[in-house]
Amino acid sequence: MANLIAGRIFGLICLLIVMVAVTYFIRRAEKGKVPKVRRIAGIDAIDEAIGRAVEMGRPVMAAHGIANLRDSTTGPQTIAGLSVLSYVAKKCAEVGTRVIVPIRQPEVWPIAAEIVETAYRMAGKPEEYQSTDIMYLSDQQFGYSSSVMGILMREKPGAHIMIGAYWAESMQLAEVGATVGAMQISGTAQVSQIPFFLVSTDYCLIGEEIYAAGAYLSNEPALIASLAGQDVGRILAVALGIIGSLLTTVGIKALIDLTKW
Amino acid sequence: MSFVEKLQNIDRRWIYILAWIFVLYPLINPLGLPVPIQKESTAWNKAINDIPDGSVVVFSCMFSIASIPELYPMTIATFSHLMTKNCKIIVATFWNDGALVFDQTLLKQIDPATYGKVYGKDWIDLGYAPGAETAMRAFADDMVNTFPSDYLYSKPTSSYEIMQNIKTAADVDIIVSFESGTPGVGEWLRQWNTPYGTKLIVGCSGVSAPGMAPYLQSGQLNANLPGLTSTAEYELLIKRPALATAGVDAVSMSHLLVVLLVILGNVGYFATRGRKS
Amino acid sequence: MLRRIEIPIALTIIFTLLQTIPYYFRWESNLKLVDPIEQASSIASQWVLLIVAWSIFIGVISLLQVHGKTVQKRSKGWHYSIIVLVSCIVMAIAGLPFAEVGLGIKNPVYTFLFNYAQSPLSATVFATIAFFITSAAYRSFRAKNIEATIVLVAGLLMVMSNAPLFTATLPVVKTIGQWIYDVPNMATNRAVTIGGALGLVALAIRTLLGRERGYLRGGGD
Amino acid sequence: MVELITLFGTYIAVFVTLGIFTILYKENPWYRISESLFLGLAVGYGVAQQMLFVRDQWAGQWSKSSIMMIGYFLALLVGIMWYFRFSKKYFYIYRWPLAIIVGTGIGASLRTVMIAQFLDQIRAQALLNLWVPNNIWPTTINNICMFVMTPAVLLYFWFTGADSRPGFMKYVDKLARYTMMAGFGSAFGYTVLTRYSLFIGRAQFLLGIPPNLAEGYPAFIVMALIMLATMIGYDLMQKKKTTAV
Repeated sequence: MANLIAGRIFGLICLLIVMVAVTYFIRRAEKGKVPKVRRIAGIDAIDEAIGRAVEMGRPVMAAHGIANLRDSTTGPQTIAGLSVLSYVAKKCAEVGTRVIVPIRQPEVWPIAAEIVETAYRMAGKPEEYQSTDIMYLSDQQFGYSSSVMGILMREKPGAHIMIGAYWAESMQLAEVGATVGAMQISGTAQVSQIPFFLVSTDYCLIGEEIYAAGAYLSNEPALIASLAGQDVGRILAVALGIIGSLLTTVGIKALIDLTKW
Repeated sequence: MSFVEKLQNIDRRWIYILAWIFVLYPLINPLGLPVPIQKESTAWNKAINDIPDGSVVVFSCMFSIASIPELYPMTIATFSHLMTKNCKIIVATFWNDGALVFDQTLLKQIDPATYGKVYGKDWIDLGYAPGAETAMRAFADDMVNTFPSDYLYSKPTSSYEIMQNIKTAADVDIIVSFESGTPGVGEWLRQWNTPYGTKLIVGCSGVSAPGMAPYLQSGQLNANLPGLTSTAEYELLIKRPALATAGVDAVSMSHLLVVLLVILGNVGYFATRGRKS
Repeated sequence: MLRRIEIPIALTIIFTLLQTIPYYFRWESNLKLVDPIEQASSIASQWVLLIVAWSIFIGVISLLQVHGKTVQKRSKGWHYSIIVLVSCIVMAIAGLPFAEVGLGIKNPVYTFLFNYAQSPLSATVFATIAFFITSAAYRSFRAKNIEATIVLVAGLLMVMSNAPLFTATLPVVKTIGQWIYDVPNMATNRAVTIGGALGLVALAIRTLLGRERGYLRGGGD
Repeated sequence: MVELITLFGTYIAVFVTLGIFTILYKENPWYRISESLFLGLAVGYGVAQQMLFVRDQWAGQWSKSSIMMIGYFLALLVGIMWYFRFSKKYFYIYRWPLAIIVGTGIGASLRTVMIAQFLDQIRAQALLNLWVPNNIWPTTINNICMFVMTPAVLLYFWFTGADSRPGFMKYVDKLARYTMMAGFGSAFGYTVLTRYSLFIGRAQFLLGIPPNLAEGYPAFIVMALIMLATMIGYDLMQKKKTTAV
């Protein structure tokens, strides 16, 4: 017979609430009721940046971070970056601008190539797709970053879009991108790197905004629906925190005891 | 181009040269600037001092060789401090460089034998296990089988006296971890602190320090030693001045340079902007 | 049949549940003291480590492919590719765990390369970022609007509070720095931590429902 | 006198250290040599570490019973599946080990994430006492700030239900952004500390400050002169060529 383990029951309840909420919204979205997502400033800037690159006659560089797809905390950032890439590639294919995609993780390469190729096919220009522009560089962090810096200097892109998980190399990439005069749009959920993106790029998507941007641009029901499910958990967290703190202030420990259930 | 405009556009190579000067000069001619003791290092010192006699400590170098310059001084200082305590130490790591960092660099500085510590009885070096969080989970559930042999002599772990009464995370009193990223504090909390309630203290690189704040505030993390400055303070507290103390003047000077440059850039920015409008 | 995407999806779901369920439920059995599911989950997590270890040659193969091709074609910079290949092969062979024939982590070639080449190299690569930060701070840290000013002021105070030069002469800097660390920084990171937990649960649900196929895409089908 | 091998090693270490630093001037052969060496060594090193683990595991626990042995060889078989990704026809097989790893990874995090990252953080938030009479500054004030700021940042990332967003959210968003900006300032400050600490560590090595070897210092001077001379000399030659043309 299965028994619950004391001290973990309330955690299990919270887990079930969020799980049920996410499942509910996914099911609902698949029946056609997709929740609306708030528009984020940086998203509009993507169109602007591509337009600018076209005017200048320069290519667009669209990167999706350096994380793999497997890691439980950074994988979702790569997924968000790839969703943005699919939007960028579609736009670029429509207006006929080259799109360069630098890649660090070998396992992401076929996916990115497929995304860009599909975008060109959908735009009716399959012959304009260049597989050499989807560049696998190096699976070494700084091998990757030094190659990207080199490409930035040689190709001088008009737009440089970096959305995904970045670590120490964020600084190098954003700095070099700024020196070659690209309009830069960045976004990462790695808190330690946000300040650098914030100061040295034109638009920066902060933290979870990248997931919203990814879901918004990809229009994939499951992604958008899980945002709605997460929001249920978010409200749960805010409510528990506020009520608990007020109760603590007046000396009632009931909620704290409940969480230790 | 006017002088203020030039101030905004100094070639980056001049800035690089300034950075070299501001770091090398105080290293060659130590300035002996005062180092005020702050609360982080005090808390760390206390956390180590308060480890009760006979405790079991997991000591973990969770960083790559790239982070040696920043994390190595605090690792040495803490290890030497632990050597003076009456506790059993299990060295293990989940970063693939961690084992060599400990073996090749730390053991050359500190020989546990000089503190009367016997290998296999008072301390043991288990080395590295791949698999990050999964491995840390396995280590918590079954220590001997996750590291079947020790790192220094490649003998079966179960044959050592120290491991006779230490089987799972429940037998460990405190984790002392030095880290510069993932896996690190989050994984220790998820796989050790939450299920087994093992105490955790973490020395980390500066970059990781802001992420420690919520865990410190919630009490999941008992103490945190962030970066080189705090290490220098800690070295002074345990009266064992070493690399961090030698480097702290350079920290001061380089930070001074950053502050000056930011101010300089903004002066130029506001001067030219005022003129344009 | 084997090609079906359902196979890997089913494997993912089984292994996810195997890790999660025993944490919340205990299987009560009169026969054994140890919970069989918990034990299975623990062994599975160790077994998976072996599979992870065997993946290491993927990196080697792609390195050999890329640099081998460069050398073969005598493309630009092929001399450097020779250095890459030779250093990789020497390091890998010297470090193979056959202590019986003198290889492994105690092998002198291996420790030499580790101590005098790999260790300084990776530390230095990270150290160069100090220079990029300095020039970026000078070039782009501008008080353009309120938000940028907050980052700038908080950042400068934090830089000062980390340097004994400032904290010794102006102790108030440390007080403010500590406040920034303890309050706004804590609030930001706590919210991000909670948000991250929710994101992970959502990812797990999508996986369990078979909707998250990102990691299985690519290479056709 | 140090051993010859150590002296030689120190020169190599100084060479690669400076080689990487030369990128600050511009891309050049010294940098490329050091970088290539780095690339190769890192991969080779990974192989050595993982194979050691595989071997230790066998000796340690998997060779103890026949069931365990089967498990070990099963893992080897599954491990071989990784390499089907290089096959055009059977590439899909490599998804199986990937699925096992992903499942175990997600499962291991999902186990405790709700408690370690969600509930424990909320409990800490709920423990904030908003009125500590004998400690107005800093405890009470800080607690009130945290009481307001954490939910504000959490709600800032509330993306769905765009139409039904209440009007006061405008102020919440503003507070959240200001909080985050200050928080990012702290990330900036600590990053500066880290990067300079690393550079200082390398500088201490170059200057031969103990416990680094004292031989590092003369090696530093010699190598630095050689590299600077070659790079600047090369640049001057290039300049002369272009002006001559």
